[in-house]
Amino acid sequence: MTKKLTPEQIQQQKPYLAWGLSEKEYDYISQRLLGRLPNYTETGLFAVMWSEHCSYKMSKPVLREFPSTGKRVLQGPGEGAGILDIGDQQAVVFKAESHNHPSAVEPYEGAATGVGGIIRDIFSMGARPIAMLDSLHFGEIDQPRTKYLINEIVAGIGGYGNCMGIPTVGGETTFDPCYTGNPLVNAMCVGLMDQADMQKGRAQGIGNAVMYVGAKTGRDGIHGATFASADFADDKETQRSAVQVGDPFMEKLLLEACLELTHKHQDWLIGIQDMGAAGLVSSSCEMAAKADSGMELELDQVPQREPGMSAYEIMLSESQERMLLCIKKGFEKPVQDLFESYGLEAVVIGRVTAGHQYILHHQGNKVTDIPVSSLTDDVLEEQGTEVMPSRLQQAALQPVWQPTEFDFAATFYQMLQQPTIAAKTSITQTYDSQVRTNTVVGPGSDAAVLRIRRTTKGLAMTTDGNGRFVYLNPEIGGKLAVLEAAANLVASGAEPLGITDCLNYGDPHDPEVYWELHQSVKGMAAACRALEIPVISGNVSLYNETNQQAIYPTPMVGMVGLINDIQKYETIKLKNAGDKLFLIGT
Amino acid sequence: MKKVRIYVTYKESVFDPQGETITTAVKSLGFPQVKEINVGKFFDVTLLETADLDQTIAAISEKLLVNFNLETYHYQVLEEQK
Amino acid sequence: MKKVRIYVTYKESVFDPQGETITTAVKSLGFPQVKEINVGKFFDVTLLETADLDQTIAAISEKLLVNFNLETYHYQVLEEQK
Amino acid sequence: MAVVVFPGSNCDIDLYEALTSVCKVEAAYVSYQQDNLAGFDAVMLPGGFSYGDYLRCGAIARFSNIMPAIQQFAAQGKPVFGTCNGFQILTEAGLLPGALKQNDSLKFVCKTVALRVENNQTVFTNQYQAGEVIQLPIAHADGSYYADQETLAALEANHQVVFRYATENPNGSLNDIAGITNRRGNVLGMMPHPERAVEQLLGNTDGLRLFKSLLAGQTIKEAAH
Ligand SMILES: Nc1ncnc2c1ncn2[C@@H]1O[C@H](COP(=O)(O)OP(=O)(O)O)[C@@H](O)[C@H]1O
Repeated sequence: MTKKLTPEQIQQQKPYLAWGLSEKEYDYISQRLLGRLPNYTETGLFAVMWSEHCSYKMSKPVLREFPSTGKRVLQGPGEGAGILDIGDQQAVVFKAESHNHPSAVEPYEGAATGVGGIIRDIFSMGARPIAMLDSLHFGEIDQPRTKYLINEIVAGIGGYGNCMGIPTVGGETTFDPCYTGNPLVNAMCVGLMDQADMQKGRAQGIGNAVMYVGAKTGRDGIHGATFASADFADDKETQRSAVQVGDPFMEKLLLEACLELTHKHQDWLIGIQDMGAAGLVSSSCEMAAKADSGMELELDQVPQREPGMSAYEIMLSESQERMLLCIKKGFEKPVQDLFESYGLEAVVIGRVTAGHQYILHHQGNKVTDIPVSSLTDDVLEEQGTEVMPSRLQQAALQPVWQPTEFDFAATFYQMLQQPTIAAKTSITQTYDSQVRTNTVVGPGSDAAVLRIRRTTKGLAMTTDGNGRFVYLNPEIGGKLAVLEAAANLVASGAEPLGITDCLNYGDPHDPEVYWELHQSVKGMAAACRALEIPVISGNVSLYNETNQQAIYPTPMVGMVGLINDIQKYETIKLKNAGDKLFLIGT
Repeated sequence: MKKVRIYVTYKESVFDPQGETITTAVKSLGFPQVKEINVGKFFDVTLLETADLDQTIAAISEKLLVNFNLETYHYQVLEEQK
Repeated sequence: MKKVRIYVTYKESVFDPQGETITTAVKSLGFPQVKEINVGKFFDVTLLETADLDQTIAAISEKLLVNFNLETYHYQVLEEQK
Repeated sequence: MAVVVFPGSNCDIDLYEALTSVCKVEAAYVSYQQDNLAGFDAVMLPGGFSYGDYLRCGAIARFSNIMPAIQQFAAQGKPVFGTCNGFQILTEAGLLPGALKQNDSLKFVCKTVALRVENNQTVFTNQYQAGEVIQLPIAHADGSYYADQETLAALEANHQVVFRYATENPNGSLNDIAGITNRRGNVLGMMPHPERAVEQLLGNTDGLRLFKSLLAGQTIKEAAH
């Protein structure tokens, strides 16, 4: 383990640069936010909380373009997942999440833990997850590495979802060389709930308990610092591994226990949030920030899988299948008993405090004492510079290409042979698409359709995106992504209600990439406004590059629609010989 | 012919939910003396005698049998066969 | 403490699809010298010293770790620990 | 009817709803921790991944508190039914012979397959025609039935093979076996999911008659309505 540097050594040696914090940010933190030099643990917390992944410091200005309100919106972006009113005191909850980088490194576990993470986001809102969808983009299928990635990623998604008993009902799969070194693995989860069960990720009420539930904390997934990147370059040589391993069995228990808590014991519970990226630090400080509370944690109480973990490691670990709860003082024991009955550990690790400080104790030392908001709200937003890609500037000067020779039949057969267009049965058959017996239309149609038990209603859902269109014209491509999803829902008999998205792009510091991001979001937002479909949740994945070559800008749209009379759903199949075909639209 | 047994296990720091679940099950079946159970797999490779046995085994392991993100391996020549 | 390694394999008469798939894959990766690969799993059991080690290991194996419809096992004491 | 819930069961609700919403039968979830099945007319073991399928599917679940009660229930000749993971648990517990191995494809497979009803003289199949071919969904990674030759011969001789894959064998199971009973015929285990095929809305009702067969035995109380 790295010997801890003193605050002064940190200032001089600047290890934070390697952790992703810029000098400007470090100076701003020490001079403006703290008025002193941050210590080792604090610097680590800032580095991870101020990363793009946690703070959205570069994408936030762009995301503001999305409309996120509407008469059905009960919860917009900002919580674990968005929530929409579907009538009858019920609500649909959904969100999508990318796990591109972990899946590129370790495809099975990367994809599996991506699924696990998005499922926790859904049940942390108080909803029962009812369906999974995915959006996968790979390199050309003839590469052995790509075949391996496909097999492992698909197995990871199925392995986790199947074991959880959540049907994977739809998705999309495309193949293009731009994704060879950087496959995209986006997963979306949809949940259903009674509106009365709605939860938030907040910690408030002085003296209330902060409780940790689920798997023990290990050294998995800790960002760059303690595991030098050299470890990844030559994994063979090391006995250590920072790869997170998913345990869907543990998550199934966690799911049932958390739903019992949120549905039957609301009087015990103040707030609940999953420990996702940046684990304990992000979940705890976000819960405190949202309620404007202070928080004090005793890290020695955190269940640990490995001996000798530092405060930094405990806070930044991304071990899976963990949740953080805020429990009303006096109800710690019944909560413990409830989780125990599922074979799970629930431990008080701290309290909500007066004031606004975020204080951590470890082995008798106060290792962190900073304002909560300095980790969450005070992040310096970064305005990207934008330049239209030179390829598009040049293309604009070219005369428009006009196809001259047509052989419709040959073109048709060639298209059908494209892996992107060919049937995906070999993938979808490895997913349990029917468990919980609500799947009216599974994989293979325009959208998946699920009935809502004990109502006459149904939900339709789809994921769509087309990186190539966006690459050719980001704004129109963005519009098309939304329109395709909406068309898929309408063609299934549903009224589109709302979308979630995953924005997969290259390095945002590249002005051309930032322009693509901005233009495509503009296009998506315009389509959303035109169709009156709010964006209620989403996720941004930047730095999708190999050897400085970015992927196509690939926004994925996940859309959910409502079918009022489930008997009136539609499928893609041609029904009868002699039926007429109509082409609608232009 | 040679027979080589290649042992593949998780690296030490990798979380092994299966091992943990089995350990709990064994203890609760009335074996409190058991402290820990770790699970691994092995591959018995029967192959023609070669000069570069070590390299061959290393190559097979690294190319196919072992996932170095999570796993590590060692091997042992089992027996001499005719 | 003792550490015992319990090896579990399919009985010979049981078809092992994984072994066959791996054998084919290894050959096609350019290792024609490989004749056959069989797959098994092992359990490293760390337990307190007991007089009846053999019975304990047999009991754990027969109760839980091995399914005698398909599998067979043997074991080996790995090392003496303090 | 009792629907037993093990840690990691996930088709419990499917069975429960098939019984209560569709067949209008009284049913209750019974936790694996309980040790009593008094008052129940039939016991159902659902699909899923008990204990995460760790070690072997069903291997850990069979030590649950509830298992002795299930053994006893079966010994009394009352109907015990296991689908998918339920079947795996029943074989691990020795209530049914043989074992379920990993699919030959090494992959999880979810699709609808054709099954032939080989024996319609059981409490579970009396509403089917002998030799009838029905369609039922499967969803499993370890459904390849295996038993030694002697056991197989006995199963065949005693007409314990109740369902057989009719057109394609999706997992490599011996004799294309999809479902078997015990010698006495009151314990049925099968990999396919009849509970997923009981409603026209979901596209298939071929599983419905399995539950109706149990009801036809008159031993099962209809729910009070
Ligand atoms: N990775 C996947 N996971 C689940 N379902 C998928 C996946 N890829 C494709 N599908 C399903 O296959 C069908 C066809 O998909 P796709 O070729 O992307 O069609 P479309 O362009 O109409 O969305 C859809 O029903 C989709 O849900």
